[in-house]
Amino acid sequence: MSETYTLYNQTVMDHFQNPRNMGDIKDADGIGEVGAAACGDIMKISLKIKNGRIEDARFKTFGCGSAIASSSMATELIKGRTIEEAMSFSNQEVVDALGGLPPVKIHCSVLAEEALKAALEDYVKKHPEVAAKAPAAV
Amino acid sequence: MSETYTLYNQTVMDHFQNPRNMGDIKDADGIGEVGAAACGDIMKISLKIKNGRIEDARFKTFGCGSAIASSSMATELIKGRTIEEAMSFSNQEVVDALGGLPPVKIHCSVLAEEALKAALEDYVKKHPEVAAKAPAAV
Amino acid sequence: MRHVFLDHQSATPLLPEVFEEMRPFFMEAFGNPSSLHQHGLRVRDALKKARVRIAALINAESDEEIFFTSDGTESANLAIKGVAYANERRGKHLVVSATEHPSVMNSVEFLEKQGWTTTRVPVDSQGRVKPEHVAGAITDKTVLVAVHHVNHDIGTIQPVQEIGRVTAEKGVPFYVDCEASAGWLPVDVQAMGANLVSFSPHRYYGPKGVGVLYRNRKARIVSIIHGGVQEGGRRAGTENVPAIVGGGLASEIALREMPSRASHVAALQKRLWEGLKARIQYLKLNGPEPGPERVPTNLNLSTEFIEGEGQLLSLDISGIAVASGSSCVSKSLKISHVLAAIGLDHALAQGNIIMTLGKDNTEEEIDYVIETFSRIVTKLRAMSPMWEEFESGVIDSVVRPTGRGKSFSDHAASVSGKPAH
Amino acid sequence: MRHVFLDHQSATPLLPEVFEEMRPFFMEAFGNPSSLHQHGLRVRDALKKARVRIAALINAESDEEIFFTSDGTESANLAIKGVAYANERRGKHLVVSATEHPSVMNSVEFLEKQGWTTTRVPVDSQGRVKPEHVAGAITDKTVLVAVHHVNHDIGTIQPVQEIGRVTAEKGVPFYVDCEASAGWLPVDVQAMGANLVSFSPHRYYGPKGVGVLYRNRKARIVSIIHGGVQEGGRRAGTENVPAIVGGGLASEIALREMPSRASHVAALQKRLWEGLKARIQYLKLNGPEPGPERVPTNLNLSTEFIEGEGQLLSLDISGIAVASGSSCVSKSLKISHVLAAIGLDHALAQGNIIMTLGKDNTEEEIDYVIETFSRIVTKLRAMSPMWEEFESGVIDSVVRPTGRGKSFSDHAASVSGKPAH
Ligand SMILES: Cc1ncc(COP(=O)(O)O)c(C=O)c1O
Ligand SMILES: Cc1ncc(COP(=O)(O)O)c(C=O)c1O
Repeated sequence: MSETYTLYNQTVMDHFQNPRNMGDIKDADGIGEVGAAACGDIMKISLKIKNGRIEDARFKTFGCGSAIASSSMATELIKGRTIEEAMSFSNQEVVDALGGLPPVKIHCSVLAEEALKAALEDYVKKHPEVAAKAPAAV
Repeated sequence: MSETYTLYNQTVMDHFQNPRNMGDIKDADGIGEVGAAACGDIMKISLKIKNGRIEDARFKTFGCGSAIASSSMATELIKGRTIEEAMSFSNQEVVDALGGLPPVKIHCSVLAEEALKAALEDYVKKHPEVAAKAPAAV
Repeated sequence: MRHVFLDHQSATPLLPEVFEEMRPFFMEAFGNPSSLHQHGLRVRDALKKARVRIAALINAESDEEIFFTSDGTESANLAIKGVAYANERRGKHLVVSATEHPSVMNSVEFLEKQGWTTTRVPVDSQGRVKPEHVAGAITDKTVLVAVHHVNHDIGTIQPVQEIGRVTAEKGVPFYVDCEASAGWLPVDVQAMGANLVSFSPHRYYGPKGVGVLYRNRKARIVSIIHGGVQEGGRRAGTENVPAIVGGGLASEIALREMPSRASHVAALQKRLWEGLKARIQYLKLNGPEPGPERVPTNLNLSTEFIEGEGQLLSLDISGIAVASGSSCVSKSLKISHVLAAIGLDHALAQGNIIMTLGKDNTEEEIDYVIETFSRIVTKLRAMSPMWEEFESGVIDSVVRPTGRGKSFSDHAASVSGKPAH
Repeated sequence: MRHVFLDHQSATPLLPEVFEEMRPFFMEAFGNPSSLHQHGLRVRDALKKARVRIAALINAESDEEIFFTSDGTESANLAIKGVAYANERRGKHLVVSATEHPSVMNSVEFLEKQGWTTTRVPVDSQGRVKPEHVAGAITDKTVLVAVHHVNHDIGTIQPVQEIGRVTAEKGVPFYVDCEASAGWLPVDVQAMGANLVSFSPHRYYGPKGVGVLYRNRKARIVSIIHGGVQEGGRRAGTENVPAIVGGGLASEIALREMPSRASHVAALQKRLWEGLKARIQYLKLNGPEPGPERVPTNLNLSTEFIEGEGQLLSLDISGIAVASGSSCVSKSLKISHVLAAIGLDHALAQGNIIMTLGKDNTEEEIDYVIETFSRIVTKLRAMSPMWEEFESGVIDSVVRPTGRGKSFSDHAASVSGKPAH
């Protein structure tokens, strides 16, 4: 076979094969671990936050190719954002940045959003002063 | 295509293509015309009978290939037989002489037997003296 | 010996270019479209392409409306039973024309055993369904109307567009069996107002082993072959990839070549019918005259006073392949229900011969058929007691009555002791 | 790049000699077997030959017991529904094993909607059905027992001969789905005591587009695809002649080559399993150990702490084609019901990978797979939060429990808020 056929598009395949930000952050400021009841995937995102801004984000994922790509992309997208900006992060950004996901795999991007939100929540819980500033998102 | 494929065996095909005894007998001594309710075939057999023996037999058939072949074969078989012999003629003789018929076409041979019997009946009706000799078959 | 194939309703040879298109999918791209690896994904792409091509043939809005089955029969079963089962709670009444193909008729009979009721809309002597009769048959329990586009036996083109307007107005899904028209006549599912359409590429130089069901969102269907989630859950089972691929290309070619194929066969149809009519007396054309109401591929004839199988066999011996709707050629010993539905006299139904034309038939072939067939008719009539009885005035002709003698049917009933069926 | 095809359960490439056998039936002998002329009769002969060859593969008494359908799924549907509908008046109870293929399971579910009841006989942790459980499930309303020969997912060989004795004693028809065994293991319908058997030649280097149903006189069936009277009235629709012809030859070759094919794949199966086991920790073989209770083509593995689709994708990128029963690869997002039926921990079901061998796989390929797969597992585990949590003692291993930490499932349920399914 000369051509290559892939289940996901090139961007997704690239993020699956060469995931960005894979790993853990030592002394993370916020850690979120969530699971998808639908399929059993588990995603963990850890954040380094400085001056209200996400300095670093890392992920670990137990899940399918699109789950790994979604967490890789989500961590890429989120780095550098303020907490407030991150609070309104939506899975659609991941889908768009990945150039689309198969319909049955959209929930993987939702999981990435949830993991991120959980990590933020964790941070906010440890930093009540932030919660006071942005109560709506939590 | 090099080989020839036929619906019926060679004998049946031969009798269909080159029917023996096709036609009518002028001044026939007995004529039988019968129809198959099952499929609508019609068969007519006319006999020339001399000294209690079938001297000539002819057929005309409105029906499928196996009906035509059956009547051709039946007239062949019956020629030279005595009335008594002919009275016990059975369709199985036709089937055997034709080297077999497809199951769904056995009724064609039955029709040939019936046409022959009807012709004999016709003859006997006109010759009550024969009936007296062989009452069982009619 | 000359070989003339005049049974294109039963089979068409695969186009060489379609064969070439299929070839890699046997040994090289042999994957299963359900597989998530290279081998599966490659053939998945090929199925998609076939779907798009087939959607184009029938002017479907989207290739997602195309479902693959194993043949036209299965597609018809899926259309009928799939809709019936999906709408069981809404109602259990079906409307079908009286001359549908057995795949429709017998699906409906099966459902009747399970509690559905069916109205069979009669046809006129040309085999046409009247839209107003369809309208009259629809009740508030009707979940499907089925009327074929072209009749497989007698070539009648149905007023499907008008019927589509009726069903749209009544809000009842409309299923059109296009097996005898697709690839030969334009089939526009949108113009027809059809919600379901079935056909099979083997009727237009595509491969056997694949059927198509078009279904749009206005008709709910459930699966009838259960298992995996192939074909969007509408048809389980490993897809016949080479046949689907071939069906796609055959459809594309059929669409492109339709005008030339159609005019070619129409000219031959005219030549054949006029030649036979001129040479053979007591010959009847069943269904409409060649023209706008008849598919250009089909001639359905009744040769009076002789039976169909003998004609078919004799033609075959002369290298000419045809079909017949006579009871002798059917496995059930019954005449075609289509001939019964148009009220064809039993005598004529028995003498039935069906000639269906294809793109490769030639004028020379047609002339050979005319010549050969008239010779055969003469020979068979000489063997037939009916011809003799007609000539001697015992029975009369149905095709061209003389006013002398009784009817063939009466005569047949008297010699067989029972009326023929 | 190297290409290693280890998904023979989903597809096999057509044998070149089978392709050659099929070839004339596309363009030259393109007739319809229902036709009464040369073109039809020629292919009728070819179908007969295929039937005889297929009867030989499974030791059927007569080729008249062989019916052609479009695939293994349709054959399974016909076996189940055909028997159920034919015996409706006698009883409406079915007995099936819990690990039947979806084509059986979903046919049964469909019948349940129509008023049938079913007993699903459980399997043990190796996927084996106990004959006494089958015996216990049969009631006087039971019209069919269905137990497959070999499981499609985990390769378990069922004690069909013993079950056949049970059903014979009870006088209940016995249906054996042999799709995962035919062509690879001896299938002897008489020794099995099977009244119905289904399979498809595309599993052993035959073409797609044909399925087989064996049925002997002790099991009454009715048709489920209605229409013409093809296949002795048991399956309507134009026969897929080239595929049937190809299926016939593929069956003849499979029978002849079975001993060599089986011993070849058995050796590779052993090499692969032992190689993987030696290189990869926390790897579980699902189903019986390679040997007399497992089909020699199949290895079903669970790689703990990582999910199946990622393994499958990574293998594909390295040119290795495999399957997975993980929920992520299924269109329904559910793990294989077979893995659920053997009580496999959800954590392990998620990490499922299925490798199925074929006659053309080589030792070198197997060694490449072992090497590549262990590299991939290491990479994916490095990405997995579960591996990390196992290493840090938060959760425990199912494959080789340490006694430290909670179970993966508990952990998964706590992070997802719901138990996984
Ligand atoms: C009008 C019509 N419908 C359905 C069918 C059945 O299709 P298939 O032969 O592909 O099963 C036919 C077959 O000739 C047909 O003519
Ligand atoms: C055990 C079993 N039964 C039935 C089937 C369905 O057969 P097919 O794919 O030919 O439709 C399969 C398919 O793999 C199978 O493995």
